[in-house]
This record gives sequence, C-alpha cells and structure tokens, in this order.
Amino acid sequence: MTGNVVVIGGGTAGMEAAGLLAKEGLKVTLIEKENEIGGHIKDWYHIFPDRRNSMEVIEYLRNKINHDNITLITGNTINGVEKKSGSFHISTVTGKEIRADAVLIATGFDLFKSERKEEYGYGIYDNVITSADLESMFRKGEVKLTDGEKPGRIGFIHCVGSRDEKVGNVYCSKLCCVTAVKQAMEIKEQFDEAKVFCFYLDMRMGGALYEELYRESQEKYGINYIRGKVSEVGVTISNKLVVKIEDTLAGRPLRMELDMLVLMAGMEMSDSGKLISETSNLKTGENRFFAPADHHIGSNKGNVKGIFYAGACTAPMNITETISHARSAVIDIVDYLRNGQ
Amino acid sequence: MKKEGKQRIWSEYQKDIADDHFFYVRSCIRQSFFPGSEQFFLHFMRDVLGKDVFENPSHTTCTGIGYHGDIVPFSTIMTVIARHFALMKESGYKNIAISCVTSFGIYTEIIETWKHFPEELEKTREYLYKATGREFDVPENMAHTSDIIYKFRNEVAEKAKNLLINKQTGEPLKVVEHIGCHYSKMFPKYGVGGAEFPHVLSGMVEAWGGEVVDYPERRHCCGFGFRQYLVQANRGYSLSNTVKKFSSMKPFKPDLVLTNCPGCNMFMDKWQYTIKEMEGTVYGADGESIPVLTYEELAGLVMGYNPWDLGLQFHMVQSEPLLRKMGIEFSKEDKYKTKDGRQMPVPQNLINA
Amino acid sequence: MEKFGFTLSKARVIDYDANDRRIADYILENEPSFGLCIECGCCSATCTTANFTRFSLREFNILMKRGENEEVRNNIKKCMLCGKCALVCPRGVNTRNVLVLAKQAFQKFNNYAV
Amino acid sequence: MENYYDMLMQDVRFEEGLKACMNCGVCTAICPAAEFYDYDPRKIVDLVQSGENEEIENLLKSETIWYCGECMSCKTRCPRGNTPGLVIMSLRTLSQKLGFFTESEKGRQQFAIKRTVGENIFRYGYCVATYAVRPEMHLEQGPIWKYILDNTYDVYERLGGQINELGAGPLRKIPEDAKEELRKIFDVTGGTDMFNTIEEHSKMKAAEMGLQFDKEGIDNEYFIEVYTANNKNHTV
Repeated sequence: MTGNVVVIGGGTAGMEAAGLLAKEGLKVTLIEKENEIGGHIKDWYHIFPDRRNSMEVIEYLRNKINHDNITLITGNTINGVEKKSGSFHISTVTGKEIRADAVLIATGFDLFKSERKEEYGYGIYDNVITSADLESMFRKGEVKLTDGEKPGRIGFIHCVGSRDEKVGNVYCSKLCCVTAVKQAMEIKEQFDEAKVFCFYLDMRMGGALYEELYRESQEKYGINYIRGKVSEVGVTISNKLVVKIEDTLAGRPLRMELDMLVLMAGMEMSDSGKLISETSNLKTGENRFFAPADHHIGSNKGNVKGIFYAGACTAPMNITETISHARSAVIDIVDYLRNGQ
Repeated sequence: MKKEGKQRIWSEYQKDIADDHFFYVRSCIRQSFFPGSEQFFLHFMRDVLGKDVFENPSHTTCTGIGYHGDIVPFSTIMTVIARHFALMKESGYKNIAISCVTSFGIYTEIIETWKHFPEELEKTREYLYKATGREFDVPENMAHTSDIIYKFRNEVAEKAKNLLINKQTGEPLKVVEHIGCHYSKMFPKYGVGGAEFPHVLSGMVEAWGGEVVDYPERRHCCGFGFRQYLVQANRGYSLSNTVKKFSSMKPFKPDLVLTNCPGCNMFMDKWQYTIKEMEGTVYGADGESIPVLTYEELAGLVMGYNPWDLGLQFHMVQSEPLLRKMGIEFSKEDKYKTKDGRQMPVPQNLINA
Repeated sequence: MEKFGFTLSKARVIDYDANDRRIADYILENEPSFGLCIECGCCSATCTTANFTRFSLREFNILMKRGENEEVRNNIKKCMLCGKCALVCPRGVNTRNVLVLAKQAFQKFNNYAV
Repeated sequence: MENYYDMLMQDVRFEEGLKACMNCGVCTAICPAAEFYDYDPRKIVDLVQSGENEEIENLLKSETIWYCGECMSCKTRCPRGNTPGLVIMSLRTLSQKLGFFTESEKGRQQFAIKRTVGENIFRYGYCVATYAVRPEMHLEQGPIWKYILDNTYDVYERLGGQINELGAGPLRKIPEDAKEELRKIFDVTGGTDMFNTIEEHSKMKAAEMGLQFDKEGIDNEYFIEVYTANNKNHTV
C-alpha cells in the first residue's frame, strides 16, 4: 500500500495510529507541537485503574513509532490543512509545507485552566493545586504543602471545569472521578495519618475496574466521599483552606478546613485543535471538540473527506479508548486510500 | 496567598465607567442614615474634580426594598426605573450614577431582562407612557457611585492628607471590604473585578495605603435579607449572619470595615451594638468594636476633611480608634455642633466613645 | 436575651471541625463495612420506620459519620433493629450492627444510654 | 384545579431562574438562609421542577418560601445557570396573588412590609425614610438612632440634608406630581392590585384570628401580631 499520511499530534492517539499506518506501508509524517512526544500521559505518574507507571505506556508507544516509514517533526505547530484537487497541503507556523493523501488529527485535549473557577482560588491560595500538579508532585516524590509540611487533611473537588455552564463546559470529562479515586489512594499511601475527602457530584465509574477501584478506596484506604459541589474556598488566618459545600445527602450545609485541595480539572478541546478547526473548516460540536460524522458508526470521520480524527480531540477518552479509537482510525484511513471511501 | 492571581482576575473584569456628565440617583438608606456620604460624593465630583453631576429633584425610590420584600411586582419596578431613564433622557444625560447597591443590582437585572426578553422592554415602554406620558432610552453607561470613586481613586490619593497607615507603627491598616451581594454576584461583568474578588473597594484601599483582609466569610451576606430585617420577628436571621461574618474576620484584627452598600453599612455598624448588648461580644482588637465606614467617608478622611462634617459621629460604632491610628487630628468640641456652631446634646452609650 | 424582640439562631451548618467523631470512628473500627456505603438509599427504601415516620437511615448514617451526635441521639430510637436494611444493601454494609454499635458508643463516650 | 407550574411560567423571573437542576447543592452551601433556617434552596428547586401540583400548592402555603433573604448569592455559582432566588421570588408573588400567603406565619408578614415600606413609597417617595424608622420598632439601631430622630433637623443640616424641603438633596421632599406618577405606575403595572390583594387577605385572616385590624397604619393588633410573632419552629 502506498500513500502519504500526516498525523497531527504526538500523544497516545497519534503515536498508536502512526505506528499502525507505517506498518501498512504508508509514509507517515508525525507532527508534535512540543519538543517531546508523548502528550499528556508523559506528565502523569500512574494511570488508572491498575496504577501502572505511565512510562510503560510511553515506552510501548515509542517502540511503535520506531519505524522507517515515519518522519517525526517535533516543536512545530500546524497552521491549517488545505484540500487541493484530492490531496492535502499542511502548513506549519515555521512555513513548512507538507503534502498528504490523508490527514489524521490527533490533537487531544487541554486541561481546563482551573484559575477560571475563580471561587476555588487556584493561583491565589497556597495549597490549592490541580490533579496535574499532584501528578507531577508524585513523580518528583515531593508531595508537601508550600511551607514544607505534610498535609493532614486533603480534599479533592470533582467536576472542576466539567458539567458547569458557568465556564461553558456542560459535558462530563469522564476521567476525573476515577483519577480522584486513584490520587486519593496514592496520597493516603504516602500519608497514612491523613484524612482524605472527595467532594463529588456523581461517581461516574464507567470504565473497566473503576467501580472496583472506588470500593477499594473505601475499604482499604478509608477515603471519605461527600456528595455536593463545593461552592467556594476561603483561607483562615493560619492558612488553612475552608471549603463550603452542601452535604446534599444529609441535606445540610457543611464547612470543613483542609490543608490541601486538589482540583480535578476537566478536559477541553485543545487550543491547537481549535486553530485547525477554524482554519480548515472542520466542524466542532457543542462541546467544542471535533464533531464526528456519526457518533456510533463514524466517530473517526468528520465533515471533510480524507481528514480523520483519533482520540480525545473528539471527546474525553481514557487511554484504553484512545488506543482503540486510533486503531479504528487506521482502518478508516486505509479504506479511504484504497477505495476512496 | 498570591496577589498576582487576584490581579489576573481583576484584569478580566475591567468595567467601562463614564468620565463625566452623570445623572445621579439617591439611595433610600444612604441618604437617611449617611447623608454626609452622598453629599461628599457630590462635592468631590463637582468641586474637586469639576465634573457635571445632575440630580433631578423629581426622581424617587427605585422601590427596590419593596421589590425584594416581594410587595412590589417586577413590572412595577421596571416601570419606576424606566421613569428614571425618562428623566435622564429629558435632561440630556446618558450616564447614570447610582448611590445604592440594591438599586444598582436592580438596574442591571432589568437591563439584562430587557436584553433577553425584549417583550418586557416593550411592555415597560407602554406602561410608562400610559402612566406618565414619558418615553425613555436605556442609559449608555451605568455605574455605582463606588465605581466612580474607584475610577478616581488615584486622584483621591494625590490629594491625600491621611493615608491608611498606622502612624505609630508605620504598618498599613487592615481593612475588611464588604461589597454587598447585589453589586456583582448577580452579574459579575458589571462589577469592577467581578464577583469572587471584586476590586472596587480593594482598589481604593490599596491606592490609599491600606491592606485588604481576605477572611473566610468575606463573600457572605451582611444579613440584611430584606424581609429578614424589615420584620422584627425575623431579625435573628439578620443578626446571626452578621455575627457569622464578624466571627470570621475577628482573628485578622481589622482596623476598619469599608462598605459598598448603604444597607450593609448600617447593619455592620448597628449589629455590633446589638450583639454587644445581647452577648457582650466585640470583634475589634483591645475590646473595641470595628468602625464601619462608607467609601465616601473613607475618601473624605483620606483627603483630610473634618470627620464630623462627613457624619462619622452618627454611626453607632464611633471612629476615634481609627482616627487615632491614622493620626487624624479632630476636635472633640466640634463633634456635636450644629452647622452654625450651636452645641447639640451629646448622645450617650455609643460604642468606642 | 429577648431585649430586642429576637434571638441569635443556631447554625444548621455541619461544622466538621468542631464535631466529635468518636462514635463514628468506633463503629468504623468494629464494623468496617460502615465505610463502604455509596449512599444509594436502599436501606431507607426498605426501612419500616421510614415508611411511617420521618426517618432516613441513609441520612442518619451520614450525620453519624460527620459527628452530628445530637441528631443521632434524637433519632436513634426510631430504629427497631429489624435488620431488613442489611439484607438489601448492595455493598454488604451490616447496617443493623452499625446501629447496635452506635448505641454502645454513646454509652461509652457520652455515658448516655440511647 | 389550577396548574401552578404553568402559572409560575408566566413570570419571566421563573423562566430565567429555573432551567434544569442537578441537585449539586452549590446554592445551599453558601445560602445565608440555609445556614440559620430549616431551609434548603436545592430542595425547593427540585420540588418545583418536579411539577407536582399538590406539592407546589403546599409550598405556596408554607413557611419555607419566606426564609430566603434574596441576597442572590446562589446565582453566582449555579453550574446550570439557575437562580433559586428568582424561583423563590416568583413563588412568593404567586402565593400572594392566590392569597395563600396568610396560611403561614412568615407569609403573613407581607402585610407588615406593605404597611411600612409599601406606604413609605407613596408617603415619602422612598422605601425607607428617616422619620419612618421608629426607634421603638428598631431598638437594634441603638441610642444613636433615637438621638438622630430627636435632633433630626440639626443633624441633617450639618451633613447637607435638604430635610423635607423641595429641591435637590438628601431627604428632600418629593414633589406631589412625582408621587402621583409613582401611584399611576403602580395602578398601571399591577402594583396597586398587589397591595390590595395583600390588604384583603390580611383583613380576612385578621378576622379569622380574632385580631383587631385597621384600614391603615401600624397601630393595630394584626400588624403587631405579624410583625412580632415567632413560633420558633423555623430553625433546627
């Protein structure tokens, strides 16, 4: 099989798809905006549900793209994709032009910028951090308060930037619940004496082994779950964080002081994806992610023939789903190049 | 605490505030309880800055307290406000300056309603015409009077005789700023700095040398609650909420409370008296209560006006501890004199006196 | 003091830091399944008491965990210890034993029979 | 039987205030009324959105809808763009229109608000006016308030007041023609009807309770009852 495919985005979806396309005999150009490939997963310490080290997945992906048919370009961003008489011209910000027979967009997601939930005080109060910040603390092996002390009481706020019209995101980011459960357990492992609370709206434990993880967190780690949306965060004179929430299942408002608060930041359409959608006339949905041609039977296709999608650029997805989605994109691309479908 | 985080938020809520030519509407509570504040605002604008601020004697209440006491229907208050807009139009003004946070909230609510439900605007036009024969335009610029002082806060600072600094220690005074719920909680974009970290008062405090206290119940309501204060049987709600706020700010040892809304000012002042009488509790340092000032009063003090011309002596909590900290010289004799210098009786049992 | 015609009201908020959670801790220690609740409400749905009075075992158990002991003391007698709740619990919480232990804990820590 | 949900939907504030609630409790968490009353705005919104007619009728006759202080703090936070405070305001308006408000102790207080704030609007042109805040009804205002009323002219003169005189200034006398315009606005927009409805139902309730009721003013048994009565069942 011959042909050139450009894969935009060197995260999980892009790497998995690039490897398989190369194996099919196609010439693949894989473009990553950062200097290093791997996407978000490289910033993560452990991944759920089995809490394996994310490096193992990265290692698998690196091996996958180690192929003669793959040209890797890093540190370069796509301006737009133009379709000219059946083939595509991809221009980068540095002025590079690449021709392709098909394009796979795998631009993934950006984490919700938690400072936009002003009432939680991220970027203002000490010891209000995001789930991503906590992962990098785990990776460095340095989970501590700004004064260097151990946290005694830690809270996790679910749905930060998800299911929230106030910040323009009405959808569920799907992975934050299980991430909170995983992180709650990990923090409890580091600080045996600590009390850990998850403030959740619904425990959306929809993936394989997620519910089991949730149960384990209660059974073995004594994680406490309080149902309600945290309304605001304040700070006391001794620099403790005060959360105000309704304990909705008890029907009473609740106040609690915490040492550390972790905001479970949701997923949003990435800025780079947004740019491509605007410059290349690619349709996006109400959630601002790329709109697939069909949610059931065409989730890798969009509104322009020959441009395909893979992974979290279409909706929040976990690693398992992203890899499956990348593989199905490859099948669609091969089919298109072979049959013009 | 990282100040840059707050500054970033402030920068996202920049409000367009007109520079000159205001149509001024008074507040029921501010004019009844702190008329000196409204008069200082007018003096500052007209005589110090040379601005044009017009007051039509025929303007009235916005009926806001009745509206939030649920006896005045929405159509009625929309039409009363429309009448003010008609008076503005007739006198050739396009910028409105509102002296009350409840009113300001209602004006914003109504204008937003008209945007989303244009049939309500049409209905209001008909009502007003039928009732008064008047016609109106929606103002081009709407500001609370504190927005305007905020805009000119550096002009106040330039003329400052007394900064918000403890003269003895050289430390900045610790100021609790209380914004008033209806200023920006309903429509954050209409408030300077938004709803979560409003900058309207903190901007003044910083420009005048003080330091703002961020305490856990900073955003909590003063407790007014309209019907919860208007009816005696409900005042436990009102008092309890104020106590909640004061208990939360107490550990920070604030030197003063600065208020945006006239109602909040009255409650935060008077409830300190009530709770002291009921429970013996005070919330300031050294067994004193915390003076509660309007932004006009504070601007006046900073600019060196006589505190007794501003009306500080007619609060329940007396401001002498604050005046001493700021190093303001004041005359004891002048405190209860009439305009033409006659001695008035001296009120008894005030706080901090 | 009614001097002004009204009084201060007691806050309804759960003040987590002020509460005494020894009773909840005692239960958790002796009946670890107490920590497995997912607040589904099956217990309340089947509860005979709940069908006739304003009593929700789900809510009651949450309040107990938060240390709202007065609430617990005022309502614990409503439970007849029939144990139907334990039969329906999808997480296998021994809800009946939770109540039995709560009664013991009250005696132990508060010297108060409930 | 009337459909209360449909009646509520005619209030533009209700339409604006209630889309679809997901019971997150973000409103209750910071609600000053939920803090001190047996009150939960989340539950009210949930009940109203159920559309259960009988339940809504009970609510309209209940104490519950009168606990809110209309601070509108709930609006800032709701992740679904609802405003429980506006839902409450439309419930209160409907409760009064239907005469249900006199069924509850807190609802009956509407009469006291009408006779004070409501009357002030026409008498002084303002909801609150110095002369209308009687010290004996406002002991919490402390000795300074009595002092100010005893020395009104001197106090306000020093502060630049225009007390009870025509022309611009604080505490000025509002011209008769302006007050007449206010009255006409109330007539045209349903404000007068609302006042009359409150009066009528209160009068009936006063008769039922065997309390003296005057056509105007606040020195009658029914006013004193609704202004001061507190059965202490409102808090927990």
